[in-house]
Amino acid sequence: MKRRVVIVGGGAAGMATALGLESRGVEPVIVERDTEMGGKVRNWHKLFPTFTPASEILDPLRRSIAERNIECRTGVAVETVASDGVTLAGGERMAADAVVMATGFTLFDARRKQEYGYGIYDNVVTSADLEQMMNSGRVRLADGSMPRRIAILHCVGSRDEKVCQSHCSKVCCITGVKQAIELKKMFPEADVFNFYMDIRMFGPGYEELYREAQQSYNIHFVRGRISEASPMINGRIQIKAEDTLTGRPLKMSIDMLVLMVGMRANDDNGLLAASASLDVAPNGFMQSRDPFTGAVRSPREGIFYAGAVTAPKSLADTLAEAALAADAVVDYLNRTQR
Amino acid sequence: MRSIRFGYGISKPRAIDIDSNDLRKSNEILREMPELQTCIGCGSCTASCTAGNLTQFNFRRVHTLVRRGEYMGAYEEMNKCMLCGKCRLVCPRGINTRGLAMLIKRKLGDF
Amino acid sequence: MKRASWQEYQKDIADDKYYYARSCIRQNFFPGSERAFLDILRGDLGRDVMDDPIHTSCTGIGYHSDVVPLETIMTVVARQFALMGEAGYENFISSCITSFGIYTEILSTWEEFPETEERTREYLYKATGRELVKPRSLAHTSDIVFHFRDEIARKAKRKLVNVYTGRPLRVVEHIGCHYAKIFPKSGIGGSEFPYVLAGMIESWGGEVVDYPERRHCCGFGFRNYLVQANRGYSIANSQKKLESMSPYKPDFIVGNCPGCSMFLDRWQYAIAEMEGTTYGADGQGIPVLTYEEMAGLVLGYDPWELGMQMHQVDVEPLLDKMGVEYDPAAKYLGRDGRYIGKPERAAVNNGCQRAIYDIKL
Amino acid sequence: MTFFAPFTLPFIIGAAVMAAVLVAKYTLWTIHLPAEDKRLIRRNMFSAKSLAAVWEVVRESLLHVRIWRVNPMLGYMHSSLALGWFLLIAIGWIETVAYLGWGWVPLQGHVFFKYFMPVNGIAEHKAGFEFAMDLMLTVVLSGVALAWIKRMRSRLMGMRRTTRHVAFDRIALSALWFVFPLRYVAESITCAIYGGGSFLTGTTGKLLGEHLDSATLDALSEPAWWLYSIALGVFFVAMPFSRYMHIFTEIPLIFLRRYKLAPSVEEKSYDNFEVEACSRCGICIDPCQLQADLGIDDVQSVYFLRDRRYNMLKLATANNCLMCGRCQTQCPVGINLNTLRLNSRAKLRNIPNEGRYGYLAGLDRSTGEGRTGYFAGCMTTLTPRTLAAMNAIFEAAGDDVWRADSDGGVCCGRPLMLSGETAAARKMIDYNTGLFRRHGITRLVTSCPICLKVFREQYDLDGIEVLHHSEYICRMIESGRLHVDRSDELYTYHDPCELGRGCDIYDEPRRAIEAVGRLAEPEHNRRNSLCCGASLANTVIDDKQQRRIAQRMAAELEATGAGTIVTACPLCHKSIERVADCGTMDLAEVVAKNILRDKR
Repeated sequence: MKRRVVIVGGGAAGMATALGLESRGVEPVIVERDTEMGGKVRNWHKLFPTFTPASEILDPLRRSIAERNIECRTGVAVETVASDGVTLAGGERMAADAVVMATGFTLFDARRKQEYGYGIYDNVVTSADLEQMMNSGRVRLADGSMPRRIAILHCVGSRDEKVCQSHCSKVCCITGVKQAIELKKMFPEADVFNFYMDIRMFGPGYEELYREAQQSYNIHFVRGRISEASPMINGRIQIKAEDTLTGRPLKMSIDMLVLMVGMRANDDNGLLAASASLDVAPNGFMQSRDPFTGAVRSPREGIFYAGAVTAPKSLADTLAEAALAADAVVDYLNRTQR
Repeated sequence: MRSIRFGYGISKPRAIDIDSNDLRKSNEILREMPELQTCIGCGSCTASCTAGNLTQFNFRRVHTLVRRGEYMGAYEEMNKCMLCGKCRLVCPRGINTRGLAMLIKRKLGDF
Repeated sequence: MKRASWQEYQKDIADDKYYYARSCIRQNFFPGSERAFLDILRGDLGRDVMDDPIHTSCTGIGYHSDVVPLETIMTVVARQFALMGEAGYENFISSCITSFGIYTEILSTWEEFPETEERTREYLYKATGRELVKPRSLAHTSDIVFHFRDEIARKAKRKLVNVYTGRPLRVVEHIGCHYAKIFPKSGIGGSEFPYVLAGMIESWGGEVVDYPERRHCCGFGFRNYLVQANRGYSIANSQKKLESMSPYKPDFIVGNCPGCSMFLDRWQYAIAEMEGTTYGADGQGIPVLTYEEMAGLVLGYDPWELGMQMHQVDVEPLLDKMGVEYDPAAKYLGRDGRYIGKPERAAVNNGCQRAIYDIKL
Repeated sequence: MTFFAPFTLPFIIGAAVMAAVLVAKYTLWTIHLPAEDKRLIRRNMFSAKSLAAVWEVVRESLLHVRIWRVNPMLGYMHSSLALGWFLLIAIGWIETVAYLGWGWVPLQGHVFFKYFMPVNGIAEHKAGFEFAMDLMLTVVLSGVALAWIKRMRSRLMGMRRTTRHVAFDRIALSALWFVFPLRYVAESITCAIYGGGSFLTGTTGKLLGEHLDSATLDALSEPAWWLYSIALGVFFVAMPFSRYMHIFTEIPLIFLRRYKLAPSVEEKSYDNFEVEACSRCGICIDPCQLQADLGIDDVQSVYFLRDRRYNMLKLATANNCLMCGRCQTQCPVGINLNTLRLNSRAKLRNIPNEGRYGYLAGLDRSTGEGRTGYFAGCMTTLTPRTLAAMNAIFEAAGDDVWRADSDGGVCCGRPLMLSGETAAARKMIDYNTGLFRRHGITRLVTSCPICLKVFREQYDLDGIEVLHHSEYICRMIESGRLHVDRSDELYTYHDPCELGRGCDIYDEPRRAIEAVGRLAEPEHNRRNSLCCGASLANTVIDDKQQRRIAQRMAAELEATGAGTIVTACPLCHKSIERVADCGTMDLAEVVAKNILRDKR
């Protein structure tokens, strides 16, 4: 009989893991809380650093899941996990030979940094909002006009003790650069300013994109964190920061403020971890067995991790990890069969 | 030494000379408040500063210079601080900035 | 520190028949040095040097202080070259680093922008009726001494060695900025590791001191010195160098630039008066020599003939160390043997309280 | 009768030393009182205030009513010792008078009456006196027993922590513990020899008499009285230098307080009365969140006062306090703990530097025009939702508003004050006062309770009504100028320290919330509400510690089941928002959200 593995979460990590397992003769079942498969990438427009449309990655994944008749339970949340299955909301028990947690992350709620005015002033948007606006094909200010000056603020909800998020979300630096270029392409007349604390361009092609943003798109980079945003009489937003490289306070009026919201640990991590006695890292993400060879294994046999459930990751890293997780699961199943 | 009126003095070097700077006070400050080393220089404190909004006072610059052993004028600058505490509310590293302002004044002042 | 990299920056130096252009500053502050150069080349080395009484200042100081326009200085320089041509020479040598820099810069400008050369010829002809002749080779006089360093060493009466200890004298060499910092290829050894003075020192038995601020400017800086209120910046740069070299306990400083030699010497006086600090042994200043004076001492010239009584920092302790015989009483006698008076006592020569010479590295 | 025996010497010397020290201390303190304080005393001394003070002395120094209220067990302990001992002395004195008439009897005659007159002739009252004395001794001994228990096992007394003491305290404490047991032993032996005594000493005496022969009893009698006298003497000598100084000091303190003397931002002689009136009972330790949440246990008011009294106060101790005022509300002696701490900081830190804040000269960044002034406060610029809500409220109420600091104002001065930089704070106070006056406002509204407190206490703003925005909003709603819609939403309210305990504003915010929704109270509220931990008064604890305090406090608020935590202070707002899972709103936001526009 085919062995059955429950994958919690139907985002990129969950789907890629399922495909990996299916191709090796294991029967995966995906449980997705949302009514639709695809996870966070669904709302993304284009991907860094290549500007590949997100659908180009997601559609083949979804198509393969459908073609291979992989069972997907959507619209239902998982309440407890164990190495021999999961319990769904409502009490239904799904038995399995192993469980993969691919529950991803929660986006930081920018309203918690109210000094940036998200949800208070028009035209303060998050990076996720901007992707959706680009998806809808219309990026405009609230009054329908085009922005002339845009500020992009990095590290919103990352590396910030004041919102209890001390970790680096890793992908926002490059997202900030990507979105700056996209905005500049849409509004060639506009000035785009990126406000950063550190620019961390760790991935392949990232540094190059950063350089391109500076050189080919004339995007301004200001080293300083915006401390507050306030409304102006003409409807624009005034922001304050220190231009730390000149050591002087900086004030400017802008039409649009884009907040690079960070990745928080999934809100459900605590409950799920408690149900299976798993460890949660101090930043709330799930703790792997070890960060080197055990990145996709939980400390408990039979429970595996894939993707951003363990730490902020780019889509590329997530997909790579999904393949690794499938490998680890098959390896585990073979071992326990004997 | 005779007193000759040269009409000029020897300009002090602009470079921060760690070798010749006396880091004793700086070390004392860091010992009392080790979290100051976690500053990543994002400038949030300076940007939100109530006093900095009204004058040239730059908190980040002052405490960075003090850490390097550049005490000249730091006490006077620090005295521009109103201790209102906004900076402590915005510091992403959770540094006790108000305590630091008082500590610098205490260490570099005359009391 | 021995470095081979100086050999990458070599230049052709003519062997004989030089047209000599003098330095404004040196004629005032180190007149003995230029005299010694001529004596050494003509007397000791038997070379032909033309010392033309009708050449002028290159106006470099005016140029760097923004009072002499480029066209003017080009014309003045063209006249010098024309005089050389008229005298039948083609190897131009300059006693001044500033001038050397100017000549190098202008020759290069004419190369890059031929129209400026053409215009200069025209101005020169209109103003003086002379014809510009470009020199075949251009060198600084320290290059010439460097060129003959081994020949001088062979004729040396004494070496750069401490006669009491038998150890080589420790010498700080200071190269003028305009020697090779503007056109690295114009100097021996280039701008980073100029070898022109170091070569002489090594050939004559001394030891070159390599210290952190070796490449730093002496602080002269033209406008920085010429405006009195800015001199604090000028002196601060000299002080930076002196503070940096002092722990190495140099026996003397040698310079190839008129301004540097003067300022490194005179600022020691000013610093001692202002702050009570000196940088040499026993609370004294560090003697500052020109390369001609250094060569002269090696060749056995009388220090007072070399004009070393014109120095601010007394050179007697150095002369003693080198075993130079001299008549202390003759220091302030004029050429006619009459007493010409003596400077007031200065802190830099009396032994100061605050000496950083003894700092342990 | 001479009423003298050698064993009374320790007692006599001790009592004399104590009396001398007490007189010297009180005299010096009184002489050094500032002229203003002396004037207050002269004016109020012969008024009903003195009578009220007498009554308070009885209630507090003898009965300890306030401690009873906080903790009945502790209350009994204190009043059994105080009242019991007082009555022992009083009844003992009456007894002496009853037997010997009004003639002069030296002090030791009263105290050791039993020794000097073990048997006497007036039998009709004897049993009554003996009974009364034994009863009081029993009461006192029960108090001593409780004190022992408290020292060993403070939790049994309902206290998590008890105070750690200095050497003088330990000497006095040990002596005090022995005084009454020794008296009990000495009197019992005397009873055994001569008879008499009541249910306690009499019974014990009988028992002793049955088991020991008279020679042994005779041999024991003298040493027992010696020991009793020594214990008393030691206690008396140590007393003025120990915490027991509070026994007497509370009395002048009650009088002075009735005469309207109070500590101020500068240290003064009056503070001595408050400092030495502290009994170091340790009641202030438990309410302290630094202790409860962070385990910091050497900075609480009791230790602060102790260190200050013995001149060993360190700045780090003085600074490590949230000044939330929770201890002050529970202090049985009613000591102005916050003010004393503040003026200690001022003494340790204040350096009048004339050159400071020169940049304030001529500054005016205010905008708008109106009789109502709005001073948002520095922190409020970091809670722009509050600002937006206040704008909506002012507009809906139809008030024209002059905004003092919309483009960045000058700090109110309270933070400097809290750090002991009184002279520097004075510059801000003068600046802002001038600004308010210049713009002719008649009402000043602020969104920051920290500013509110200093406006009310340190600013001279006659003719300008100073309101916190909660008061303003409440008034607007109740006067019908602001129409709001009431929903079913459940809110809970956090009392900011500076607003509640600081300015005594508890009801207005609640009335405002109840006008727009339902209110659930957390476990600690009003005078007992918890501090958010971010208090500007504390410059010692670090971010993680602040967070821990906030977490504990937010957990209590979340436990109410309310969907939104409401507060009325930008600082509290920030620190709750940081840790709470449910929404956090300022009072103004909650009201602004529910404004009915069309009804205007």
